Amino acid sequence: MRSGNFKQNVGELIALTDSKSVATWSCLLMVALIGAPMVLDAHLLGLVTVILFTLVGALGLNILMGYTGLVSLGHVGFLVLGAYGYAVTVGIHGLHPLLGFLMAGIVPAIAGVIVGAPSLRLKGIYLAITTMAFAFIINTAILEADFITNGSSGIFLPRPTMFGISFKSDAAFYWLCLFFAVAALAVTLNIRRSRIGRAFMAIRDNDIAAQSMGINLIAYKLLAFVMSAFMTGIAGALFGVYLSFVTVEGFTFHLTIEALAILVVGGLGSALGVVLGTILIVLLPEITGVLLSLTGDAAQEVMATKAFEVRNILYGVIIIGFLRFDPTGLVGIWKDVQRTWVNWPLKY
Amino acid sequence: MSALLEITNLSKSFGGIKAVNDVSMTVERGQICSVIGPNGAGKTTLFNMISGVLRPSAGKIIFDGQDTTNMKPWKYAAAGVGRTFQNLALFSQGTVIENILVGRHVHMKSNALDAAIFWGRARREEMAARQRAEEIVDFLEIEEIRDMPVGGLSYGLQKRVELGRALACDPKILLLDEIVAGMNHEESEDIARFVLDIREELGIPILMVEHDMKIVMDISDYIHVINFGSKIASGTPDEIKANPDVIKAYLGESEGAAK
Amino acid sequence: MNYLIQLTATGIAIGAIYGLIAMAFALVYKSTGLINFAQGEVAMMVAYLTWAFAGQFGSGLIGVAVFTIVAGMVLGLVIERLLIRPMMGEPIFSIVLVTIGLAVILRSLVLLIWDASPHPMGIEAASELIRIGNLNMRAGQVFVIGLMGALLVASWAFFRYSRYGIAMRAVADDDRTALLMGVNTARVQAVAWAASSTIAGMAGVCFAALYDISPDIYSIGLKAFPAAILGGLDAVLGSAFGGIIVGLIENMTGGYMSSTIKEISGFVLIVGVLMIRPSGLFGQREIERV
Amino acid sequence: MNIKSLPTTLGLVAGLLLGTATGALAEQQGITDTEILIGEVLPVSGPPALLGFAHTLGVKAAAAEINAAGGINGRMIRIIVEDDGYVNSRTVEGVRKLLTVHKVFALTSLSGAAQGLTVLPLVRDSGIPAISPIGIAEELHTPLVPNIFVVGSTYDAASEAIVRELSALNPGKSWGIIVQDDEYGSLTHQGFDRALADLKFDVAYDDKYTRGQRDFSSEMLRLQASGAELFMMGGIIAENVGMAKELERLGYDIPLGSSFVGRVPAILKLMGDAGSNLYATDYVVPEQSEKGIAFLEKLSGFLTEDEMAATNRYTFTGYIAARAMFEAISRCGAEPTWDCTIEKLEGLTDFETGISSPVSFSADDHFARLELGLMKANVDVLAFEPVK
Repeated sequence: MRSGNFKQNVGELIALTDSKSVATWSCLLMVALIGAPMVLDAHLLGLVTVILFTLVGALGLNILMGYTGLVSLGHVGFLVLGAYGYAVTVGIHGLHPLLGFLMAGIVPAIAGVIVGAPSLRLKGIYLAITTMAFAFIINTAILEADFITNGSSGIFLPRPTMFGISFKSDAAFYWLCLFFAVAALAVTLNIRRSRIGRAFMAIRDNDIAAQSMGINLIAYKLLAFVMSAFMTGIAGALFGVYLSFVTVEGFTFHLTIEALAILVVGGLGSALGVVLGTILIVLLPEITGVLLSLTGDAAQEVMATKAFEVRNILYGVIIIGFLRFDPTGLVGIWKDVQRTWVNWPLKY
Repeated sequence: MSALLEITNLSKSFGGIKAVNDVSMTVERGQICSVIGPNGAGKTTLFNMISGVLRPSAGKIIFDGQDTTNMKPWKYAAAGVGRTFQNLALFSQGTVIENILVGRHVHMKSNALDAAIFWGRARREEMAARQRAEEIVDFLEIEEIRDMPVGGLSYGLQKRVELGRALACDPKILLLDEIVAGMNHEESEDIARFVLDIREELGIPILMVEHDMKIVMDISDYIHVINFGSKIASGTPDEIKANPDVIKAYLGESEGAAK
Repeated sequence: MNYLIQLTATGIAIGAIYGLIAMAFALVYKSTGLINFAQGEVAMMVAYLTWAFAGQFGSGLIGVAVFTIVAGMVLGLVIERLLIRPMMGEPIFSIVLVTIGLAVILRSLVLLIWDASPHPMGIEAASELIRIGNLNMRAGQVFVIGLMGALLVASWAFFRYSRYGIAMRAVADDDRTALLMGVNTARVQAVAWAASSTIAGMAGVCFAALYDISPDIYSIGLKAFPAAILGGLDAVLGSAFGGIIVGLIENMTGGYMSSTIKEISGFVLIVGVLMIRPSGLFGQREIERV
Repeated sequence: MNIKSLPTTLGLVAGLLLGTATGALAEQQGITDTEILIGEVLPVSGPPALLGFAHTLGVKAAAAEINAAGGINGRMIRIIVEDDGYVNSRTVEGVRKLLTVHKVFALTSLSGAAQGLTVLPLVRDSGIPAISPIGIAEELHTPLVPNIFVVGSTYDAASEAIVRELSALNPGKSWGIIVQDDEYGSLTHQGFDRALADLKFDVAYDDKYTRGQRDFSSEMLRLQASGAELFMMGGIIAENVGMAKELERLGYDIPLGSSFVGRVPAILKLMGDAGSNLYATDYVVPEQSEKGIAFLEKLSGFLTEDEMAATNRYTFTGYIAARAMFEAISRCGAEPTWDCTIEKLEGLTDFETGISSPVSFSADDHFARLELGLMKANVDVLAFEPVK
């Protein structure tokens, strides 16, 4: 067993980690991530970029579903609003990208209040359906409001230039996404260890008791919706910039399912889990591609025309598999491995 | 100085059934006061009204000089009402320390933005809260389990954490709803000791609902008896023991059966 | 006037299909307290199986009908046994997520086994034109309205008189007590799933017979959602009426307002209904409230 | 995080980046001594596979034809298809992969219109010669993109043409129109509006439906009630089928116009008799024309029976695009480069493929507009035939 669990002051108790090695490895990982564009080819760099902005959105959903326990099946609605918030500001009106990112957060956040309002009355499945309805309604609203949104024509989004730095190259855009991902992760972890995060957890685990501890359920549920929508909106803007062209069609209901898969696979309510889940789900097509290339010709023939279907079936199987056999998700597995490692060779 | 808690003609009905009917009582500062009565007598409903979980159908609650009858449910904690629940109501996925820290919620001010940055005010406040939580951990002798998720703890320990969570609110009164129910003898003794300590060391008055007559009689200063939603007696433990109405209502059936 | 009658007739016809799926939703909800997010996909799967069967053995109406019922029952039982029963005791939310996973799998399976193009269902009788007074209806439209009427009566009788129906009501009210009273809750749930999938499957086959079979017909599940909510998720009969109402409202908005509003009218409606009456029009069970 | 080391690291990283500079793609990528690699991104799975797969067959046949004749200056053509399922983000991934992992020499499809727009910056910045026969969005050719070529016709032109042609056949008749609530729908409406401005016919019915809608009972009832005598169906496949069948139920038999997008045999099979009054305009010849029959005869030499069953108009358009691209590459001689291929494409004038009007590009116009012809459904043979 490792020891050294002595604290000098209260400050250490509330630090994100008390382990030297975790801190060291995090720093090393950070350096590696910053340097990644030097090493990775364009395809891999693209994949990591996708992981990074997906992470921002998944962390956003996690605040709502993982921390606060409010089910949303309409998160793609916040994603598309974020993308449009940015696209209308920057792509149509040519305003500063920073303002664009701000709008990408604020517009969904306002929608979050509107969608969150039912959560004051509805719970569980009913709330899930209301949020789903929202996602459908918002698509129609964007298409109909063509005087604001260009309707079905979509909006072109050049890669931004901010503070004299152009994010046009893949590497620069990658760093932009890295910045947002790290910021989102930091915010998530900070929220989790603050009174706000504990209030969310309290509402999730026992709302009556939470109320008796002085937590205003209405305010905090709405706050969870707002924060979640804000972060998801930022992810939507990054997604839009990545695609360089924003249309409603680009945001299918399938994205909601992918986000759910990320949370389930990673382990609901854990930031580390969201990171692991995002990596696995984004890389899933690559992984299946590699796995199937190892199999025989017959399988490869199927892959040639049915790759997408095979991949989707895997999504489903993985979601069900984790729910059924390991509800703690990848983060649970990770912790088991860690425990084994730390305690080795003693079993307990 | 007026009584800490003053309840007048409080009633609550659920669709025609009167769960609490015209109950009046007071709790003095520094007192350990118990509410007893058979199952379904309306004790928990009474508690829920005092702590804002339920809204009374009629009557008035004056707490610490303030009319709290129709206050928003989440404002009771700040007003100084701390409570535990009959069935475990912990935040099961949080750790012990996190549960206790939730109790500090009303004494903290940092908003979402402070929390997201976690620097300056949020950090200072968090450290202060943590300090207070650690004191409570020490007081309740649960240092060992501080960082464990509460979901996996024994029933007795979970109850103790719940007590800690209520204490963290710095309550002016502590409502304990059947806190020793389901505990073994040893655990009950521990809790009784803590309850006395809370009054003696922290000076917090206590109002409790309890079935365990031994504990009630041992530690209470004053007892109210409720049956079918109405108060039928009140007095010191000795007075209650001798009250014929109480014996009839409360113990009557079992005595009758014994005869 | 004829215009209104036409709108009403076709609205009821499409509403009957929504209503059937909504009944399927309600059956599962009533017995297990969860929403089967794969309901539309189950309907689609049964439709595809039936289409494959008809392609192989001919599209005789009785054969198709029998096969639809068998396929629906088997699919329901398999899903219940393989995916739902092992999850018993887990949080409802986890089981709902399982059905979402199932939805993804079924959708992809259809594309994997068959192809992505629309095909004629091959049940000629469904497209026969029937003239009733001033209006032309497809035989399939008339049939589905009749089918729903028949199922309404049947399920009313089932819940009123059948041992399983009464047991199901007991399980819905309080599964633990029902268990103590000697009700085999697992079997009741299996029956509910089988019945639900069969009814959904019938709806899927009717829809495919009227509008061709294609891999996007699962979306009738999404349309039936509002219907089930509107009627009250725990009210099997109410859900069926919810379907008719949604069908009518769609057609009225489509006929008098605009087509784009038509497609979301159901969702707009339920957001409104849930705000005012969270248990739906016919629902009884008190919905968890804060 | 060690704060002190951060600026150093960033500086290092920035320095390295400048050193490696962008535009790292080698110009001769995709060419070996024996092979030329051609990439395509388009949907070969999911519902839109109906068009994507048919397109690949056209390109495959064009390649097989060239390869059978000895290849392009001795090099065999090999085609790599990336499936995007018509999902924008996957189109981006697909093109990225074709450019950097497979390192193809040229692209013969940029998927649909919205997908093409999504990958436009990526393709433009890479400089690879690309031709887009499916996605024909204005932004792909105007303003001119140096390395992107577009062949075919626009949705608005197609809808304008059909409205003009049907109005000419049925003078003085009023129109009804319904379009999908997306870019395709709004372009269809634009074309309709242009014809309207010129011909000034009556518009009795005008509506928009939501993508994916299946039941058109209220819409078609409104159309009938409006008394429209000609109808522009702005749907694709399932929607147009739904409308036609609904009109059949209502007993409202009027000429139906549709654009080339859903003009595939499958639609006639689904419509049955309801499709007997269906017209379309297209820039490739109908299957039931002399040239069409001859072309299908030629295809059967390169494709299997199953593949032949999957052919449709997108096989024709894919073939045209691929032939134009291959021609330009072969005109570059033994050492083709991207710049040369683009130059030769710009020099392509009156290039005949036999299944459409001739293809012509120029240095200041990368859009080869092909002539649209009117055709009518023949439900007995499940194919379209020219209208004289």
